Amino acid sequence: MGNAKKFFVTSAVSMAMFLSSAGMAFAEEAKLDSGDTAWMLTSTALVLMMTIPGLAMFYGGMVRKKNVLSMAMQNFATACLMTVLWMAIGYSLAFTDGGDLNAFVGGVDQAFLRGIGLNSLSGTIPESVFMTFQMTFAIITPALIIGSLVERMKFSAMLWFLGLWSLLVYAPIAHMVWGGGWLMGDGVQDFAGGTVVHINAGIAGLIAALMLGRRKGLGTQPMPPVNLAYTMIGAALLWVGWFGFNAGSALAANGTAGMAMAVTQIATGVAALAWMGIEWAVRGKPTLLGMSSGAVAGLVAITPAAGFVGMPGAFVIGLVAGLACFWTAVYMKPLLGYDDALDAFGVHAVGGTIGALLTGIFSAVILGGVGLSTHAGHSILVQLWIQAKGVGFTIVYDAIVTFIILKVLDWAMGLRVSEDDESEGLDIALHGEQLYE
Amino acid sequence: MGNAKKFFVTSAVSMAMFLSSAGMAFAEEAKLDSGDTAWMLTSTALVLMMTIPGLAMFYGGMVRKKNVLSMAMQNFATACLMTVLWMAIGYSLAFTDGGDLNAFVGGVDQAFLRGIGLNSLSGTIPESVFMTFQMTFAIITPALIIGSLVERMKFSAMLWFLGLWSLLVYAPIAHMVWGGGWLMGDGVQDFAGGTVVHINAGIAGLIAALMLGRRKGLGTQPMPPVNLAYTMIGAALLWVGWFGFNAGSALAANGTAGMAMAVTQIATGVAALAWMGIEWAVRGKPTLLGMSSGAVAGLVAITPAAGFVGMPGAFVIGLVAGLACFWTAVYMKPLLGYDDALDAFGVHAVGGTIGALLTGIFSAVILGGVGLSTHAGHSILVQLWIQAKGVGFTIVYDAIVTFIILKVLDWAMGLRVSEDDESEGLDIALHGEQLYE
Amino acid sequence: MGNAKKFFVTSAVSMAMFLSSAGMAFAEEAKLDSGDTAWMLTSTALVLMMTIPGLAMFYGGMVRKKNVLSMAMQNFATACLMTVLWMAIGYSLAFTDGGDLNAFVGGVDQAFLRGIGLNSLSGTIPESVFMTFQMTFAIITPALIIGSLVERMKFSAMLWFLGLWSLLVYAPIAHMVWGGGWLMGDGVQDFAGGTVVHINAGIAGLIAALMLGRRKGLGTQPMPPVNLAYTMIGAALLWVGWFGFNAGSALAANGTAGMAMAVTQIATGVAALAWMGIEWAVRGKPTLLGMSSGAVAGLVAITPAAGFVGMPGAFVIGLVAGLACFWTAVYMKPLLGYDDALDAFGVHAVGGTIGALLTGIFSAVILGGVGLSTHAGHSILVQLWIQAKGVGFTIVYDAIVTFIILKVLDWAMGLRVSEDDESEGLDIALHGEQLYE
Amino acid sequence: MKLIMAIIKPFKLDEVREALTPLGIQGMTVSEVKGFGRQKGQTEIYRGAEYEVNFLPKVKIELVVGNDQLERVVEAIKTSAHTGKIGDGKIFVSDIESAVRIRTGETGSEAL
Amino acid sequence: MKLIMAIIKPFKLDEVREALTPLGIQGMTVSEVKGFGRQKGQTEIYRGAEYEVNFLPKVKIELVVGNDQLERVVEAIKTSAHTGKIGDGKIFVSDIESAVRIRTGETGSEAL
Amino acid sequence: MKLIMAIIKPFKLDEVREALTPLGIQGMTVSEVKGFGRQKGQTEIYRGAEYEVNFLPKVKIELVVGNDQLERVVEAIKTSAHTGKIGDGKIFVSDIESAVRIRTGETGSEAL
Ligand SMILES: Nc1ncnc2c1ncn2[C@@H]1O[C@H](COP(=O)(O)OP(=O)(O)O)[C@@H](O)[C@H]1O
Ligand SMILES: Nc1ncnc2c1ncn2[C@@H]1O[C@H](COP(=O)(O)OP(=O)(O)O)[C@@H](O)[C@H]1O
Ligand SMILES: Nc1ncnc2c1ncn2[C@@H]1O[C@H](COP(=O)(O)OP(=O)(O)O)[C@@H](O)[C@H]1O
Repeated sequence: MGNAKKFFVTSAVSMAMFLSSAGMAFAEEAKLDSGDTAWMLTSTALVLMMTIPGLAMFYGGMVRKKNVLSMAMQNFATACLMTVLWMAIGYSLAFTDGGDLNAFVGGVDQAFLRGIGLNSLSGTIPESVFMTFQMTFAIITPALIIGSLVERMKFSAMLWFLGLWSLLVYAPIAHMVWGGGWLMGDGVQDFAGGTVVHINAGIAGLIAALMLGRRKGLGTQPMPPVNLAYTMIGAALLWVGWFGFNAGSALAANGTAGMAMAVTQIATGVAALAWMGIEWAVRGKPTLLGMSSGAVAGLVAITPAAGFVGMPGAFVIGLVAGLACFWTAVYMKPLLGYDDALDAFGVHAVGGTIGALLTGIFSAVILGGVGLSTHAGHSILVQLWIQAKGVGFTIVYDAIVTFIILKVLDWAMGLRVSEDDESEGLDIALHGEQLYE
Repeated sequence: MGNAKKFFVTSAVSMAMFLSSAGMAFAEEAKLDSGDTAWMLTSTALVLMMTIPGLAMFYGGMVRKKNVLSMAMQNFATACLMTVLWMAIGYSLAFTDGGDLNAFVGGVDQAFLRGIGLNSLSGTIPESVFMTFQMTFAIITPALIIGSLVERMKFSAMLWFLGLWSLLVYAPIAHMVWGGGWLMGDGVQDFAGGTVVHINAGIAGLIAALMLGRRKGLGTQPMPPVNLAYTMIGAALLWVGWFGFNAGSALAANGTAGMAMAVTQIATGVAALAWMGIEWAVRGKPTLLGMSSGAVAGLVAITPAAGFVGMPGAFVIGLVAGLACFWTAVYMKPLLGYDDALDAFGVHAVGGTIGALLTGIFSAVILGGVGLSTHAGHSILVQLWIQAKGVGFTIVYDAIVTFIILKVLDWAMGLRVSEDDESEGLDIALHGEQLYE
Repeated sequence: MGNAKKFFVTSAVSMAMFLSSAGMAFAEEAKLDSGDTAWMLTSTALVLMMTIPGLAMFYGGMVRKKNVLSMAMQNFATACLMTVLWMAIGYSLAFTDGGDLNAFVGGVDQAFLRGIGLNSLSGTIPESVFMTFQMTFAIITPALIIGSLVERMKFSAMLWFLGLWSLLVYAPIAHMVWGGGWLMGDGVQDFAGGTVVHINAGIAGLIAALMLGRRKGLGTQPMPPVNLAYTMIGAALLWVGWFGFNAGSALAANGTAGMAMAVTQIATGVAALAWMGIEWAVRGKPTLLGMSSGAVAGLVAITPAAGFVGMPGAFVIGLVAGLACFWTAVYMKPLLGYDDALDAFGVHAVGGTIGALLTGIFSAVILGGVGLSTHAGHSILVQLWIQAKGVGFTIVYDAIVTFIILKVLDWAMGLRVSEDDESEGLDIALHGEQLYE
Repeated sequence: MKLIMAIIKPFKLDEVREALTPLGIQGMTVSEVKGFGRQKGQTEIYRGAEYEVNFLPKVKIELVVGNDQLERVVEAIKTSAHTGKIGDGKIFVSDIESAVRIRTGETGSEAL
Repeated sequence: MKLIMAIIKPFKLDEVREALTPLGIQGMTVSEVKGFGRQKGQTEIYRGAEYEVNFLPKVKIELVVGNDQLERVVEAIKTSAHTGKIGDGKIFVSDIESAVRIRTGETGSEAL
Repeated sequence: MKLIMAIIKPFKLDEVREALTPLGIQGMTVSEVKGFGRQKGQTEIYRGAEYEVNFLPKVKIELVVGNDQLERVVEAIKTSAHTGKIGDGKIFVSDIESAVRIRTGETGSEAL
């Protein structure tokens, strides 16, 4: 098994660990650590829970009654489809050596998980666990995009879109940032997926929302959410599961994981209060949907920063994310008129960008962080520039490829359901079911 | 404390570990491993979550509104009752040495958990954890049967039935397969409970469905599910919790647990897609209920195989289970006319049998597995025969004893509620509550 | 970093460990243990899950439809607010050395988490994890009080009340019992928070219910719960999460954690059956709400005892709690006429008191426990007296300070919403949202 | 034309519908309502606090028929909704002046 | 016989029912409806996107009474449902030609 | 005064309301109902067990208007609720004897 990969992975996502290995059993020769393995098994379960039922409920509660099952179905089906694609080829494309193309994408050596056996290790944990943990990331990222597609996209087209996107966008970006590609070499700090997961999903969502067009009746008919308790459950399960997402990205049960968990909690609390507070101030009432959205915005923004920043960073990132995402979702979206129904763009792309950039500032030791990327010079400005490069490249690459995929699919099969199906609702029209009578 | 038990237990459920101990701290003299303990504490919580709220929601969402609380109540009460019975005597019957009867059942030495103290170990984890982990299995197995009893069984009769069944069927079968009984001696491979849990529950469900008779109005009145979002949440929590079920059955945080988790994920994704796909093909629409059912079918089928097979096994098991359970639940059930309302038989017995048999094939090293049972000869055919013996014995023993228990209860107290109570719905009639006004 | 604190903490909550360290890797010099860390990361996630979505659903399902979102909102906002307050000052007040005032409250040295870095340890786990774990306790305790405030308190007043209460009541009591204060010195045994969490919350709830007055229409209008499935989900998630609460309070993945989990499971099952049984006997029908309430009563009562008692203690504590809390909530409350809507007092204060006192009995070795507090004499009576002192002090201190806080707030901003807002429901009136149309 | 408004027990709905089909009834409108009457409500128990539910779930059928059909339809509903137990419900008849089918604009009994 | 159809504020239902009991009213049928009228809807806020809800929750009571009772019943409803604030609702009266009690087959005012 | 009872397709409600506003209609009452008619129900699929849903979701509008307004209102509803596809629904008109506005006690057409 290629050690290169393991080295890259480990160094990318837990750079911090190296700086703080005092007092920890550091694996000089690869050796399984049962504690690290226990935490990563748990984290994997937590991250899966984020998509099903977490995201399915969070998104599902916000659509109209006639589309809630289709929403749940899209999340569930994405979880299943990505499982198969990741096993087949995604993992290999993201985390193996890509030879000549290694700067951009991995190879096919581990297609169908070739070579992962009982004894394969990845750092101090079994490779099977590392692979499954990463699989849950490959599941949730396309699932986040669904928030932009709701109430109008064909189920078949959605499966094709997200399937292709995961191979053509997610896997390469994951490789570039985490799997040994050029952004990693450049020293981009992305602890748990600010660029790879959130900006990536948010931009794809925006493009898709623009290409699909607005829902029928938007702006003229009220579109009340089917059940905000579902949304609250979803937001809460996302929060809980995010501990696996962020603290799990330490790939070990150590001080980095602990700090990642602590800053995640703090940034989230601050962001939720920020969204609630600004809403209360400017619109007169604090809402549950606002507070839940704020929490998710905080979770998103702290994601790239989690293992790198300290308490000050957590506080500022949470605050800025809560306010900025509120502004995007509530003021900018209606202004620009795109129908990113559940704000995949407004929360994930915006929150992810804020987090990615602020990571470049607050990872500085002087600001309470664990230190800027060792690959970079030692100034904050340099790191900020590297971060911006990572963000910018992701946005451009993602936007272009997403556009092409959707164009092709539109030509091949059409993206949108018929007007009648949209009126009737996707639950009955596409799935022959309804939430309740 | 009898070491025999510990030896049996360890060797039965994690045979694989022995074959792959390289690089692991192998407990030559029993010594607590905090990592293994951490994972088993977590797994216990996950498996409890499978029953409440997992199964309660999965089943609850599928019944009519007037029976949804009774469904939740039955699951909840089963969780409580089994907790007490397992403490009182079940654990002892399943996991201690039964002396002369040891081939079939354990003894009473550890009734009321006698001898389990702070320092008792079971392998590398506290015995208290092993006992509680196994308790969660003793909870979910009878709870699965409830899927066949819905909307018509007396609450009191149900408690008696499941209580007796857990002592007369579950505990002995668990002993035979995992606790040192003859099937274990024979070399049956059942990693996390294909026979002990799923076939066992499914067959008992079928017998009970036949003896209870069909629900009033079945086939003539529509019986719309109260809320399919509940079912989706339930299926998702089952999936997440099943990581504890399968990977936890390694009783350690090691490579076996990792592989068990990976193959669980893969088989489930494949099975869900298979059910969805075949449904789409033959009935025109893919449904959320179908996809959720497929996921559960996959989870069931991979259960006996989880620690033994590799990726090829996971794929095939998932595929076959998805298709076969679809066929049973959708075509065979209406044909035969039994009213196994929520398909405890169609999913658990059928899926469990498929998994148990295919384990005997795909655990072969040549097919990517960790090796056939060392007790058996080395051919796949021999192992397949052993597996079939385990399945067959479980079916026959379970069917007979279930039949007797229900006959006795029918005579003693009656199994079924009155027609009026059935019309009114069990929620109001038996529990004086309703879901909402 | 002050070692004093670490010593106190460790000795308070896991006294038992010292008595049973045989066979465990005991940390002579502080050293991170990855297994312990893995379990504590998991426990932190589990305890957060108890509040959101657990408690939000448990409480939310019991109120009327027009107030369900306000209920969820109050829980969610409490989680966010306490996160910030705990970071700012709460943690320091509870767990640092308070100098001259140390008997009663900690100091401000670790305000804003000063000094918690990547390498700070607390026992065998990162201090960041210890701090976050304790944060989840500081979240759920005030959240429990919400059960007494429902359907009539101003959102703003509630935030002020719970915020002040957490600093003026929770932090000091936590310090006295766990952080090195006088009750700890006295030898009070409170494993996971019988006094600190449950009695504390329950008494504050009672005072608040009395000062707020009864809901309009109570007794004359029916107040049907909006959705008992929500309550069941909530109860189940509380149960599952409580494993993190109780077994996590061992601060390690060891035999104490294992015993804590086992007795938690047993006491809960027994208490739920007890409530269900007595209800069935005296009122004719067993209810899901009753059984869920019983489970929570059992969880509450075993909390102070979890790491100290054995199976006999678990059984008796569960039984007494189930019956006594039933009696309080169902008979005493209507008799006395206070409107503790969701029984924060009836379940948490009563259950907590039962647990705290019985801990003083059943922790005796002769009754299957791990031993009475080493600070105390060796007789059960002495320990019982110490426990009673802890309970009594908490009640008196809590009641007085809660009363003062609420008086001041009533004067400053008013506690209760207008009659019109109460009629319309807080969801629309305060938050501009409704559960569904 | 006449409007027949029948309040019946919910589980009788399918039977009533089946009884009407042979009479050539091609349309009706159904709503879920709560009935208050002689029939005692069930007792619901919340945390031990029993309370009697005064309003029972019923189904209301609204059905416009030609004058000639009136009698037979009322009779059919009466028979098929009957259980003989308290709470079976009522049938009320009133006059309808005009009817329009929105799809075609047909009016009068053509519209039914 | 007359059909009284009253649209009232939901939280007034219990008061209305209590006001009718002394008049010997033994039955009525209630449904949840949405009302559109002079009363301005609440504003709901979803992700900051405020929208005004034009339809407000109301309760509709349908009640068939003998001609002699009509006046007293209308009066009782008017008084008990009154708050004086906009949106209190309406009472409409129309004629019922016949009534049947399904359980017994009684007709006319016997059936009420 | 006349009571107009219109059964329409749910998604047409907003259009109908908009069509009525210019006519000076200031109030109406709406309920969710299920319609049984010529329109075939959708097929729902549960665990493969297809079943046809005979009752389709419809919206019922109840609207009391002065006699003079009757024709224009019926016309407006007919036009705005029209899709031309089966299941568009019906409009029924009947007589109302009296009306009361609960808030003010006004009666007759003042009350509308
Ligand atoms: N006067 C009435 N006006 C309108 N609806 C009525 C009236 N009386 C009874 N109902 C309806 O009929 C239902 C059955 O009436 P009830 O008195 O309980 O039994 P029964 O029909 O056997 O006399 C009630 O629940 C109510 O919905
Ligand atoms: N012409 C009408 N036909 C039917 N229902 C009406 C009519 N006008 C009002 N309503 C009903 O009465 C309710 C109250 O009317 P509204 O105009 O808001 O206040 P008020 O009754 O104080 O005049 C409305 O919500 C609606 O349900
Ligand atoms: N005779 C009737 N009485 C009451 N409601 C009716 C009647 N006929 C039809 N309806 C209502 O009108 C709706 C539409 O009728 P339907 O026959 O499906 O189509 P169309 O209106 O195009 O003829 C039905 O769903 C039902 O709610």
